Amino acid sequence: MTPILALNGITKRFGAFTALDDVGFTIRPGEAVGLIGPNGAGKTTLFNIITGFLRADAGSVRFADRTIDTVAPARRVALGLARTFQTAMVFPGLTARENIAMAVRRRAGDGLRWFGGASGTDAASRLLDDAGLAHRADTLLRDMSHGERRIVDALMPLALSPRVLLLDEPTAGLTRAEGERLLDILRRQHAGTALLLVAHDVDIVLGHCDRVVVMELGRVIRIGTPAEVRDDAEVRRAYLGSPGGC
Amino acid sequence: MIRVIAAAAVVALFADDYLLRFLAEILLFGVAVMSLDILIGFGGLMSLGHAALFGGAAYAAAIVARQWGGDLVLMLGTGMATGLVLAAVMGVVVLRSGQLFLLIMTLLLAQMLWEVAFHWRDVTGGADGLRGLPALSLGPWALSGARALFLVAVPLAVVAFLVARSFIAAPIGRALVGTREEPIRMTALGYSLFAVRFRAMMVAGAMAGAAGALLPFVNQYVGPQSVHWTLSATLVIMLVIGGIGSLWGGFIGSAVYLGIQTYLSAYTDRWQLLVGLVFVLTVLLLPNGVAGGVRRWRS
Amino acid sequence: MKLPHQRLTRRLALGGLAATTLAAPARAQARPLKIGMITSLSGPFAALGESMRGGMRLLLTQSGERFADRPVELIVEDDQARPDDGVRKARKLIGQDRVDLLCGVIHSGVALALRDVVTEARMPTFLLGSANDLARRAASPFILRPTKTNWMLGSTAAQRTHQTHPGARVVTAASDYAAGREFVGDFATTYQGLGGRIGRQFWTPLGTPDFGPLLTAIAAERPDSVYVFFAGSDAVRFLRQWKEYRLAGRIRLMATGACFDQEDVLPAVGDAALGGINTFHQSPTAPSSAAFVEAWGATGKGLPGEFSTTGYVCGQVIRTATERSGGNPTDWPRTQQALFDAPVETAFGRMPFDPRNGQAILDIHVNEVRAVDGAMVNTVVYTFPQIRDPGPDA
Amino acid sequence: MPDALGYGAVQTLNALSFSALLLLNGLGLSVVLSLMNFVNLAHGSFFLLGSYVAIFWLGSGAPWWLAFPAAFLAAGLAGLLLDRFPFRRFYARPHLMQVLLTYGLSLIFADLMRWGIGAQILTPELPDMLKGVVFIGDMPFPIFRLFLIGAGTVLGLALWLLLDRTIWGAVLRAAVTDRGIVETLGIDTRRVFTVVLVLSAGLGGLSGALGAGMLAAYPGLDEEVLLLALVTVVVGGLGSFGGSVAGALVVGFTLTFSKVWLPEFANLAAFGALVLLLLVRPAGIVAPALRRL
Repeated sequence: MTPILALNGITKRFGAFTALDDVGFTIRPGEAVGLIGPNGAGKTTLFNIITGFLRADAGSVRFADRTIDTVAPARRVALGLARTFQTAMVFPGLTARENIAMAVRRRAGDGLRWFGGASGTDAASRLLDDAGLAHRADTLLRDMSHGERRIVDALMPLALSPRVLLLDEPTAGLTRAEGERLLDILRRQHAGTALLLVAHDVDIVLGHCDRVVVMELGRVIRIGTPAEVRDDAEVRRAYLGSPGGC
Repeated sequence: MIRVIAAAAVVALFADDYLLRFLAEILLFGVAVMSLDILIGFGGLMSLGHAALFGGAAYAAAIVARQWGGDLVLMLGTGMATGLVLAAVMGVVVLRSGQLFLLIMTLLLAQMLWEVAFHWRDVTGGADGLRGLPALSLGPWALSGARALFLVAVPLAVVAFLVARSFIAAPIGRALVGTREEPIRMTALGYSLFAVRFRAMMVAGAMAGAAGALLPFVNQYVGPQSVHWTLSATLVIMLVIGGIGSLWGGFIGSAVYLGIQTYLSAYTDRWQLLVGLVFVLTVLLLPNGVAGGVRRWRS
Repeated sequence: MKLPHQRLTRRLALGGLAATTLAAPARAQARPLKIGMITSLSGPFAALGESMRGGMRLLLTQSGERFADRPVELIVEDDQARPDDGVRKARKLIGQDRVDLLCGVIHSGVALALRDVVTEARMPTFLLGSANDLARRAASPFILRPTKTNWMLGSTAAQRTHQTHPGARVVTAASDYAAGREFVGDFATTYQGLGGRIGRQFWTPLGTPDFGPLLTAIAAERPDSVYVFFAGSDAVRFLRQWKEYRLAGRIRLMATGACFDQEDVLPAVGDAALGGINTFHQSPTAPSSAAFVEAWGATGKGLPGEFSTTGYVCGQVIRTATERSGGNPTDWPRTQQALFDAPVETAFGRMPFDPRNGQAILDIHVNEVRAVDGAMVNTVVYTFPQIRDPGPDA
Repeated sequence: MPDALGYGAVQTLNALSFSALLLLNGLGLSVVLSLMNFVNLAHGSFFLLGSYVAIFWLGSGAPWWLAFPAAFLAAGLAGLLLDRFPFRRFYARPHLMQVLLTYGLSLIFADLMRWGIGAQILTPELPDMLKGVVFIGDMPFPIFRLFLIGAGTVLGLALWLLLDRTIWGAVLRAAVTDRGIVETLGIDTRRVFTVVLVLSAGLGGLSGALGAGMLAAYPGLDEEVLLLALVTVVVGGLGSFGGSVAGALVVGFTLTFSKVWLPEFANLAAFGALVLLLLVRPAGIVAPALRRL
């Protein structure tokens, strides 16, 4: 099967510091790929390059068989490439339903309309319902708990029905149980969506992903199935330390 | 709404000419402040050049009126068109930058318009401005009296308010709030910040333009002060006192400001101190202005 | 003496004085004559506006707050030097305070904006802005103008230059707005009409912080004489920098009176103004203003400038109008006729009114700034008697 | 034109002296903006206060050169009081609220100064030392302006050394990037911010003292100066020292030479040029690195 997202030779320097060095891997449709590596490995920089918030110095990003290196971030979303951020980026002054409806309307092409078009609230309610947050639909995000905000944050790109979803630390700050539930929702909701998942909690990554990419100091050091990665000596040295550690 | 219309009718019947004209001016300024609220309150776009849209439309209306007469429909059309054009130019230039850059860019652009108005004597009358305007008219009726002006200003204010409210409640309005609260997330959701903000700018321009078009007829004069940045700052003061983010607060703000200026300055030279104090106290104690205070007190 | 220190305490004392005068119970008798004054008490002309109000107040105090035995009530409103605000204030005075007469205004834009408003309201008005148009196209049967027009100063400056330095090559420099264009335009037209040569014409934006570039350009031109119009802070900066760049003494400087205003500019620039020539309808050394200068000085404010004198003269004219109309100046055709019939004696000298446009006919003085006891004083060196604006003929 | 060289040189010096004034003025604003991310629209009030203090000082007969520290201290003290209340509460608020608060305060200060001092225009009595003139070719140039250029350069350098080359500057910059870490080192960041605000206000007062010789002092000057400072800082690019210098030079030269070459359209041309520049470089001449993401 042809990959939905293919990275080839991505390199990025900040001054003398090389953040990414010849990074390349692919993601197939519907596949869940985990991305792990210690702090400074370049995971977030890579996210920003894939989604267009940063421009790579070299290399190319191919999405659904076209090169998208010069496509603006907002346009990449329209192509089906959605993301979250390391910290929850929600609209604190809007209700949970409105937060998600913002994405729903964009998906439906109604986001900039004044008259006509769907309000997107039905679809948003359904998503919240699925996530077990129906009772909080009319609460302002600023009045919600951290965990609830994270869930709304992750639901927003989901509402875009993307073909690839990049999740940057979606479970940070959540309890293990909350994190598991969040990932359950994600996997259940988007049977067809490919995932690129960064998480500190290695068990979560290994438990939910089909393949895992391990990075260190801007380079990919190993790509394999969770089992392969778990058993890899180099990965252990670089990152895992002891099994389950972080 | 019925209460508003009833109140307006009572005022129109009993108030004297001076008061009616004063109220008409408050309403026109209120519409301008409301349009600024769309930018600042909902879009987070701090503009110090809003007077360019408001006053630019006033100039355009005055110039057209001297040529072809002061037909109300023609005036509103001219004003809105001018507001739209100026807002489009300003939008294209400033909306790529944010925060302080936006503040300075709007200021510089508006001051460029002021320079033009101030120096292009043949068309704008230069520093002396334009006077000797024909009366406002609607078909066969002359609308020159204070009562007629008031009766034009009230529906204009009501319609502007309804338009603004529908804009804010619509998806585009929500998107505008989104770009203020979390612009990066909006981009990540696939919204073009420019497209959202530009639409807000156009709506604000058309509204400010419609109000501005009638201003020369209230004062029977238009001069370069009406495009000067200090008027932009005054609009911001009115907005803050009235309440950022609460459309109708604009009318409160313009009433409070013009009221202080008009009724206190005969008694004390320190009226500007008072305006400053009211302004700062509003920022400190009522961050959402009088309108926000009223809302909080009600709930 | 550039420090306002001493003046500050005097000012406070004076403020107290004014307050007590205000608080004195108005002698109730006839219905008081209500006079509305619109002037700039904030914004760029604030100091001038305070002077104008001060001049008017002084006259009222001298008159025992009564004109022709009728008590006078003065309501002063601030226009911030903004036409729209001026219009609103005028409407308030007319519609709400129901004043009998209106007077004041410094900014010509405000004056022009008020023109249609007072005409429509048929409100007798003594309008003090000085744009030429006020005596020409914008003249109104309801407006009398007990002050100069810009033409009066510009054209006399040209005549004087021609008188004393025939054939001099004159460069002009002025603030680029209506007043500057009128002063310089009238100067140039008159001067060229007399056969004079006009060199480059420089224009600078209103509120120019740095005149260095302009002064360097003027120095490079090497003209015989420069004719300038600047006012307020622009005048202060221009004159100080004129001296700093060593142009004082090398190039003859001729200006409109406002550039050397006795109250507003001279105390701030000191000897940088020394030797400056200007044409003005006001001078503290003009014989006609001697009594006023003394009375003004007695209040502790030093020598009066244009606007304190204008405020005072405006009061004098209104007082005369009240007297000649038997205490009822609102009977406008009669009042107007009474003022047209005979000139009014004012601190500006004998002041006839031109019946064509209600414009005062004025003596225009040529002042030279001289040091008198260490202070800079506009000293009359020549007088053009009874200058009359061409009015509607222009 | 007999002496084109001298003419060009003097016009360049004119631009430089104006730039020096813009730099001093802009630095005060830029320090709080770049280090504390605080927009202070009351900065013009510090400038005017400094002007008044210097004018009174120079008129009092006390040693003239002390006028500048006096203006610095007076404005610094005002800054200290304002830091206590209400600025401190707004350091962490959005720019919009800071803009509104400080603009409102500037209205109050403007009227208070007008009340206390009056509306007349005041100018300082310059010491004889600074009254002279030098000739370049046969074009005169005032020594006071050379003094301005010198003062601008020296103060700019001193500030740069202080912020970029001392441990104190390092602490300051660290406090901006990560407040928490600096606090764990036992440094009270609140006090650090207070010091920065006092320094900024003092710089405003000092530039007012120096600027009074060129600009005079009167109500309304605060606003004019504030706008120039804002434009300088924004054109230069927020948050960098080099940016302020570049901004001051660009604005100073643009305003000066637009007057030389296009006197009738000076402001229009200058504003247009600045807008164009901001279009080409939307984050100013020296753009700092992205803060977010």
